[in-house]
Amino acid sequence: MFDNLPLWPARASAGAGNVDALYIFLLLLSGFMCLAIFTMIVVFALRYRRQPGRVAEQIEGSTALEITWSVVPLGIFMVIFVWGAFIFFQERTPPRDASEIYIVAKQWMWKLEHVEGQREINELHVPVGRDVKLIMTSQDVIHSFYVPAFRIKQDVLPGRYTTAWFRATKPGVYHLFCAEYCGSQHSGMIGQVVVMEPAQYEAWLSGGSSSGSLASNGESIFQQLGCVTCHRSESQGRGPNLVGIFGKPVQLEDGRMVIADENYIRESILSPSAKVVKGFKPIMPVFQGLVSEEQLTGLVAYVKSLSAPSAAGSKTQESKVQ
Amino acid sequence: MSDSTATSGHGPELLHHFSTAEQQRDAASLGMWLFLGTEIMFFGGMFCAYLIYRLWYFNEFAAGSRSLDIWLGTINTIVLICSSLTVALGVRAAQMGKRKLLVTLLVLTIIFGVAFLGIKGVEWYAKYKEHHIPGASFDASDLIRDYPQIHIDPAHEQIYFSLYFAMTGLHALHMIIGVGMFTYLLYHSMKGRYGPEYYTPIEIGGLYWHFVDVVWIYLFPLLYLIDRKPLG
Amino acid sequence: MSEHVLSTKLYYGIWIALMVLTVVTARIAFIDLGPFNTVVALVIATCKALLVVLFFMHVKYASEKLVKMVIVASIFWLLLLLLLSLADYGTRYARHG
Amino acid sequence: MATAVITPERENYLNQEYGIKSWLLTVDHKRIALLYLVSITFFFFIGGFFALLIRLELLTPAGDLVQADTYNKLFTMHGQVMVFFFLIPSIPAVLGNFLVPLMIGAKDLAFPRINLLSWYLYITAGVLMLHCICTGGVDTGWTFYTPFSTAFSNTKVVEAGVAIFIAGFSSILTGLNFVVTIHRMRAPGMTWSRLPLFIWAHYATSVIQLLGTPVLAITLLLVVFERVFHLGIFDPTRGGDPLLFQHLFWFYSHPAVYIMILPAMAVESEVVACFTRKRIFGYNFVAMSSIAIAVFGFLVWAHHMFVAGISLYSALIFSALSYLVAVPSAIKVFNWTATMYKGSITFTTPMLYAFGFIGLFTMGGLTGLFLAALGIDVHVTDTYFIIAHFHYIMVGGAVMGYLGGLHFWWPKISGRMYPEWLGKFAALIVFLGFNLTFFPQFILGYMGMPRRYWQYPPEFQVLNVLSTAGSTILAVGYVLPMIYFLWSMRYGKPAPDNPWNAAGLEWKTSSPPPTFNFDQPPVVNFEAYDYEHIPEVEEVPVV
Repeated sequence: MFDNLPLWPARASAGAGNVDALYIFLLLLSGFMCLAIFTMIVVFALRYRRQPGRVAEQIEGSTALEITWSVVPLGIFMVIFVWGAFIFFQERTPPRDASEIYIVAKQWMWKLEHVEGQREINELHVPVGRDVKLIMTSQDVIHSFYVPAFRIKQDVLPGRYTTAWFRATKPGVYHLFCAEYCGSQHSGMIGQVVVMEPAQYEAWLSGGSSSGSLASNGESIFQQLGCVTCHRSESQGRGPNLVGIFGKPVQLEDGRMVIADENYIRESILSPSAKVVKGFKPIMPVFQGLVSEEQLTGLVAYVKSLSAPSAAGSKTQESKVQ
Repeated sequence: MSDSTATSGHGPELLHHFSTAEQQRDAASLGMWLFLGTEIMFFGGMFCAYLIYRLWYFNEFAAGSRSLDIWLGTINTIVLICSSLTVALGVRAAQMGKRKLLVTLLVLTIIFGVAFLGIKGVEWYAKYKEHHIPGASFDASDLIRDYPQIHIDPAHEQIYFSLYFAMTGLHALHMIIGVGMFTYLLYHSMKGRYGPEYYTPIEIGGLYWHFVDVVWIYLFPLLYLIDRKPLG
Repeated sequence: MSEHVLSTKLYYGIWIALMVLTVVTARIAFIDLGPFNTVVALVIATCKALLVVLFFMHVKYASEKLVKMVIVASIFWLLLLLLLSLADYGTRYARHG
Repeated sequence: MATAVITPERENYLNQEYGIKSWLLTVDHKRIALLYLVSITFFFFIGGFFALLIRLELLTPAGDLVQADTYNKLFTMHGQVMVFFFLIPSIPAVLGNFLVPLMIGAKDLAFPRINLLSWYLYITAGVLMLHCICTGGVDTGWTFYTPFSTAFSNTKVVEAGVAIFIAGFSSILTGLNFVVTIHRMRAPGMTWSRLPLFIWAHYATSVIQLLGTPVLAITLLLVVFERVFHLGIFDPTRGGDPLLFQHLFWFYSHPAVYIMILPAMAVESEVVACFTRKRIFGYNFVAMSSIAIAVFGFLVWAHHMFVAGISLYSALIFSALSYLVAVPSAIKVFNWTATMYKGSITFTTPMLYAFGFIGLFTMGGLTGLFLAALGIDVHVTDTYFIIAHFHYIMVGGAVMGYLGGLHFWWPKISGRMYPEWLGKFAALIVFLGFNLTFFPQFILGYMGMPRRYWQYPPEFQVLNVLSTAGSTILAVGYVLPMIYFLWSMRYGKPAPDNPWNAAGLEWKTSSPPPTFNFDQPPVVNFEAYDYEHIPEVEEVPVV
């Protein structure tokens, strides 16, 4: 009902309402505090203005008052903290089955890739009601993916993946901003998020020029770079078997355990010796500088697809290798 | 000070705005201590970077540490400890008014300081010859060859050496300032300016010197002794 | 502050202790103590630093607490920097696990 | 005091010596304060000029006044000049320098020559910064975020970094001087519990300067080295972590906000006490809250990095700690308000600034609660909301405090009165102009307009126009005091020793004070804010 008031942007994601609720609570709280303090100041200033024959009354202070106005605000602050942390936790925990979109930011554009293979620039099409997880990296400086209507923002860093997620709730076209200063055309690094009804979205998806799914693209890169010669699906390969490893703990040569997430796969491609899997030798060549961010995205998507039991990618892999 | 007005009770070294010599000395000493506190945080920023990257890139840090000359490092530690001793004895000599002894000890301190810098220079030169100076000519292939048991990423090795040069370089800069400071103190000691009545400059100069020594006491294990145990 | 004039004997004692500790720490580094190599090296370094600060820098004999406060505050602030940074680095990738 | 009669010929720190040399080689803390006053005023107007250009550019959604690169340089240099060359030295180096020795009954700061050195360092840094500005400037944002600053920007990053590095040492030396002076130079009888709250706040400020600034210095040094030698410490393509830079940078740059605001709080306590004719309510709590701010201020830095890619858990820790630092700030506001209760309030110019300070600081502080709340911060960080928030603190708080303090002690500094009606008028203009400039930015921010945008979607225009309009009013409000202060130096009414009938040692010496501050070394046998024992004069002070 407040959508036409220019006090906040459109509320188009599942999380936006939560953020606004806390915001409104804080507005009311702050409004009340301001009102209370300003009223007191005005009343004191008028009531106790200098008048002939009246002298100021010296008051030393009051420990009880001091403790009150320290502890009570602290209590309120802790409520705000817990509330804010709760929202943050939701914002930072993508649902397990969220569909994924890979984003590569560069000076000064957004390149987005759907798992189905659609590529977009400065434009993101998503259907209403679907959980969407963004897996983002930058190929130069720090950027920040910001959609005010979704109340989400996440810095996009070079050299690693950061994630964000949302579930759009209202069809429309919304701003996509780069929120971290990134050079000359920082303010030109904007785009739009188009939220569509599921049926329209399917139409859009089938209409676009797709050159195969992200995972299958990744698979062909996997072949081209010769990864397949060592990473075979039987365990005798010189490199670890990649089927089913995504999201699982991996025992390392030096005894540590890591979870094979996107950042681990990324690091293992670019700088393989950093975390060597137990039982294998650090013989894999370094790919830092040899693969582009887009190729990496494909590779990561491919490795992930090997762990999804129903995904088409893993089947083709098995059939090819065996 | 041109504007020191000699009121009653003011000695020649007492600045006009202090009321007693003791107040002046306490102020100078506190000032130096606060400055050293600042210095801790100044090095602290690099210790923070060191800590993070040592956790991240332990292998490369270990290999880089092995490639340093532990003998020269130990000798330098000993040289600095000796210089700290001569400084401590120097303050004592000033307190007791032994001018000649003070001059001798200051000369010794300066010699130790210069020796430290010389040995450091030798180490740096060796690193230069080995192409271990970060930058375009950086090359870690010799380390990869020498320590086949350790997985080394050249980029991460360069971070170790960046921090090595930043930390030892900053420390050496402090040493150079210290040597300059002590040369100044030596000059005034020879002119007999310091004695039991007035030795504050020697004292706070000494505090600075000891501090630089303490920094090295930490830099030595952090840079040289990361991982020296026999390679399996 | 340091009106106290210490005996040369004490200074030489401290000096010998520092030399011994230096040699010990350099030797011990070659013995495999597992993760304790670093701990031992830092403990020895801290002992040495304490000797220098307490005796060479006369902190043990300083009449007032102020200097001690300055030292403690500086180290406390250094630890703030290190530990709160570690709060991030120590947990950055852990939540997937 | 020797005499209450004003004789213009009386020897004081201003007329004791004449000539450029007597100023450039002075070790008198009061003269150095004036050197600082002149130099920071210069940089204030440079920074202000950049600000006006920024606001003019944002009048229209299209980027039509300056080029994108020029705009990026404008906001970068606005930030760097204002933060490092105006706000951080403003109150400490001018009012603090002038007043700390006077308030504790000392003849000078503990290290007068280091004080002068610190001004020369400041000037060296300033000249370098000016050179950097004139030869092309820098476009990294005042935050120098890597890897943009180290590997991508092709502007004068090294020069700006070195300038700020040097300015940092100036700041460290000032802080060091204050701490030693407050510990060692107090007049007999001036116990810690008798110190004016101005001194307490400056003590806390100095602690931050001493322990925070070196970390910024080393960080900028590493950035410079990285840029020159391509080290890789902050460069992700070489294994470095750009977030490490942010950690180190904010370790200083968050507490730096308290370097700016604590001294303004210091001024606030003096002014409120004087013009309510009362001892500050809860002296101990106000004093301790300064120390608490200095300590807690170091525990919260990563709240600038909630969306930067730090771990979830550390975000929780830093968010919770951020609320901790809000408590001592709240304590101060409540205590100043309580001080007014049953006071005897006069509405002089400094008091108007004090009212403005409390109001704007309260709003700045309360919006800080929004930003510390993780869920909201994600949405509003890096938008105009944060711009509005920190301008409410730094301009609404620190600059209002600075101007209020300048008016309050101007009679002491210059020996002349400023025209009171003009002062009130300017205070009003500043207050109105400020709110018109920055209040719309809160709304802009929540609507989602990112900061550092050269062009923006048209729906944000209305609020931007309001903001630009406000900034021109604000500019008038800032130019006015400069004019009438200059005017008053020659034509102002000679000031009596204690024009406000105020408590405090600085009012017990002549206006302007003699070179060694007091004709007789003062002995303190009264409490701070001893208004009970200062009889009220019949007429309302100079209106």
